[in-house]
Amino acid sequence: MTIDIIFKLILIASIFGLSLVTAMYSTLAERKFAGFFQDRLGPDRAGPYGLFQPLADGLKLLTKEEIIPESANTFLFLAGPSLAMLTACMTSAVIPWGTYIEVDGHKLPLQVADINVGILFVFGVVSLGVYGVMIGGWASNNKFSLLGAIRGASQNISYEISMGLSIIALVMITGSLSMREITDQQSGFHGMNWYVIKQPLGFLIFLICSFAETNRTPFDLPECETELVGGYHTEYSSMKLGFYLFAEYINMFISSAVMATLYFGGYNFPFMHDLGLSQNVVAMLGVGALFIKILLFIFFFMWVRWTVPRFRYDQLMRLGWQVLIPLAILNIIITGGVVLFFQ
Amino acid sequence: MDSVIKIIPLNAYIILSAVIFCIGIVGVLTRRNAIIIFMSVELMLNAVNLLLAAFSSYSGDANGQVFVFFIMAVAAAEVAVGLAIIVMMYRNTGSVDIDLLNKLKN
Amino acid sequence: MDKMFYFLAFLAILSALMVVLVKNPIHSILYLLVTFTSITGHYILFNAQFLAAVNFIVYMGAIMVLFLFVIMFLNLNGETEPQKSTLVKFAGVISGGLLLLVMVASFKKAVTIPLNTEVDTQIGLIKNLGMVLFKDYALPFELASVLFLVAMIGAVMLAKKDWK
Amino acid sequence: MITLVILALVGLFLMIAGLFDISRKAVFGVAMTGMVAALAGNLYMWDKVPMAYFNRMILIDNYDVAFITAVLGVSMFLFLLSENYFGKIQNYLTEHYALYMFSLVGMIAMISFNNLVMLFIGIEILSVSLYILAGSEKNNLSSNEASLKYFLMGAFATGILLMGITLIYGASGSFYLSGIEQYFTSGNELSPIAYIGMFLVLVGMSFKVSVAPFHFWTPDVYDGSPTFVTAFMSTVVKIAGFAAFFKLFYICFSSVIHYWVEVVSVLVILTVTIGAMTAITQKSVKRLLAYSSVSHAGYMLMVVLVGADADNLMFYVVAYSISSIVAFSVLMLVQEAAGNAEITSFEGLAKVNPLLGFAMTVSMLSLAGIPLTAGFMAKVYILTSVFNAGHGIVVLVAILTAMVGIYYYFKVIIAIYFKTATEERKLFTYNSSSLFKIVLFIGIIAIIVLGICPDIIHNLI
Repeated sequence: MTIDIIFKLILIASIFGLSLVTAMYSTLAERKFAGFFQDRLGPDRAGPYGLFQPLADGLKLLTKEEIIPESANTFLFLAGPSLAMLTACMTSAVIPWGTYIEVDGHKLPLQVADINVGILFVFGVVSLGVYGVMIGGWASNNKFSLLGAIRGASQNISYEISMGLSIIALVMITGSLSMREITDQQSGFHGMNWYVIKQPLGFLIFLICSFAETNRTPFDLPECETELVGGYHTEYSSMKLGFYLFAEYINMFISSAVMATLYFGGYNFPFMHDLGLSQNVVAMLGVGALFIKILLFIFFFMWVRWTVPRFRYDQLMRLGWQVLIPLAILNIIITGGVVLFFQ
Repeated sequence: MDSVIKIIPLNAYIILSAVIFCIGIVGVLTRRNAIIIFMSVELMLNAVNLLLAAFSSYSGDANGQVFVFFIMAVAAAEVAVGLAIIVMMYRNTGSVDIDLLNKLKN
Repeated sequence: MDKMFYFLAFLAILSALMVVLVKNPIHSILYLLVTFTSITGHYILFNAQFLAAVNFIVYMGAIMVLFLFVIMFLNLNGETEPQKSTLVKFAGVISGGLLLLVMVASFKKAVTIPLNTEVDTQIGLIKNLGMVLFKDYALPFELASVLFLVAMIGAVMLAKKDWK
Repeated sequence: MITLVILALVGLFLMIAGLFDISRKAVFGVAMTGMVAALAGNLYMWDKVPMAYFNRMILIDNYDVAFITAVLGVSMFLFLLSENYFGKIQNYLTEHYALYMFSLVGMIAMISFNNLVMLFIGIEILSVSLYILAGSEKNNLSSNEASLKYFLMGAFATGILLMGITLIYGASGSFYLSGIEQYFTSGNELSPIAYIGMFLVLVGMSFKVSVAPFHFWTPDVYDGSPTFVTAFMSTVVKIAGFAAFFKLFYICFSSVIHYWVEVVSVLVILTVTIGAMTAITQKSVKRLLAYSSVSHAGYMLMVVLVGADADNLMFYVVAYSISSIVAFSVLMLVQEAAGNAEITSFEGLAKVNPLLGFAMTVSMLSLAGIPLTAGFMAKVYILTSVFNAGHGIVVLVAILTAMVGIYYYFKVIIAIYFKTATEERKLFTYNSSSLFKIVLFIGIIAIIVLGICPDIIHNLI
């Protein structure tokens, strides 16, 4: 019993650490890629290849002066970024990071909580993510912030619907809401029976919606610099701003993990059970495979950011309501028909 | 993990929901802001939900929890319409005070 | 476990009171959010996982966001809300209190289901609820879709600006 | 069951039809055809063995068929008399029709429910449609107010009703009517939560059907809504509301009638008195009809009080609805011509337009309960059964208030026949098609025929 608890604690700590480190180095990667796409070098002063740049940035954010606007609602002003950070970190609890490792005959799953309604939990936390933006934007008492917050809210509400609908189509195939069970179902055909093959349309919709939910370009209207001077975080400075920026990168990391788990086989990798390796090695390799998938997704996020221009607000709404939702419903109907046909 | 239904008597839940329900009623009766009144109604509905879930769990009958599901669906529909009505009224009067309309008419 | 119950119950009642008492609508919403969170906690205590998740998604993720959205959209400030006369407030509190008194007094001895019976704690799981919902309650489920259609018509009809 | 499906599909069809450019007549035709088809599907169930559908979610016997027929028939009657209302809708025409269809779906679910979930969902579909319809005149402040008040009160009432349902479920362990009935008739000592639940259900339902003292939203809502919606709410919706109310109390709680009979009789006395007393001072015919509908709700509640004789309720709602709709349809025309609903607008109507004047007079006589009209027989039936059940005081109060009622109904009649119209008012044209005139005439005939030989409808169930 105790070994389970100790292991869970270690797991939680390491997941938390890993997401922070990934998020930190995502900032560097983003700037490096930006440099690459724009044919320039990117940060290269702090350490070799600019490797210490995230540390320097963190230090800068920590030591800058705390500014709280006089007309702002102090408590809510502080609650905004904290909520954003909290919701960003909560999802990682239900993601299965690997199969399980065996210590002294104990089976220790590499997942913090395998709850029965894992997908619903992820969905719920994602829908809570908007509070950080809204409360922060409102509490700043600045019209640009408020506009950004309102944009964020309407964007998140709109895209949540098609996200939920695309998940429903997936759940119709899996027959389960547990993340682990869904991952295990994808281990067939030498670990390559991925749901992206059965749900290409669903995956596409989910992908677009994750861009919108994480407020990444081309959906970064809540914080677009050119019209809203930074949107909901216009009034924020120092580490509070850091929290918002950080939460965005953690969100990106987590949604990559969710996509990899739901549609790309999670910790399954090709021929994982055919190599004749011991359980612990397979588990570790699985974790590695999952991380490679996640990093590829993160790269995709950045690739899109530096390639595609930002939507106009009406285009964003039209895409959400008039394209994605009908497509998602069509996807459900087709999936239902196919499931019935093969029953 | 021992379930709560073996330790806490059902009466505790009945009284808890009754208290929340009555707070909701008092909110409806004493406030003038339409949105707050509406939120008090949501409070009442949540008290009902909690009580239904409690009854359902204590008696091992799933019907109660399904009813909660329906109440949530209805609440969502009501919120959509209710907020639309409030927005419509705000457009015309610039306020969400429920007593203001009487004054405007006279 | 009983400590958990008392903590969540206390939190629920306290924040429910604050919803009604505070002036600023935004604060009301946040307190309502706390109430919903603690009620979700109660659902988890019942092992009603599906309800907990749906409460999370529907109430906290959709309904309260809509409330917050509308309040921000209309930019309502608490200071401008006119107050009801003290008499009306007093009457409201008295009537609510009386109802509470009657309810609590009669509930005190209302043990309907004996404690510690061996009940099925698995009923709140999604498989079980799905069976009941889609077998027994298929008709109300379909009618709920009619309700949503009505709500959709209403939201578009009322909240959208008229065209000429 | 087929009725429910047809109406829902017609509603959907109308919404999709809104995408295309379709003439008003065609839309009206589709809606009427849908209602006729639904009515036919409903009448097909008459006198069959009671059938349960969808795991006993709804159960249809003669009671349900009769009330569904009443709801559909009365709403068709109302639709036929309201071409001007639909002609004036600028935006969202098909959506309006769809809302009426969906609200009929809700009413049918309410009437034929066999499980409290169906009752709840039915009430909600109906109420949500009505909140929207009440506010459908978006630029009219009164309409906004009606919508908002109706919505807040409706949601509040829903909360109370739900608490009642929950407590009854807690006591009896079932949402099915049969399960609840079993619990109440078992003879065991009832749990206190069952009583509280029963009273909360009573309060919630009273809110929904506007029984005093829970009627305070009614005048503002009925006055502020578009007149057609008021007519719809005070007739069709009331039929459905009382059908559900009676069914619930008759099946579930009649075995413990001694616990609530006094409460309900107090409600009845309050309702008829308050309805009549406040109607006296009204100057607007619309408001007068709103208060009169409160007072008539008192009579309908008497049937619940007696706890038997559903055919009395049936006869009363039909008589009241036909009379009321005739009055409302005349009111709509007068309101359109004169621009307001004041009693003075009716002065000299008999000379300017004899048919409208006569129709209004007959309907007022029927609402007041003057012999040879349907309203009289309806009151006689109900008061006799209440008297036989031993509620002498209720009968006494009802007769006294009916006399008061005669005063304010006659105010309108006097205005029509014994006052002369101003020169300006003589020139008013009341736009009505020949279809309208025929249907109105049928309505007048129906009121009188039902008053002379009531057995056409009475004793059916």
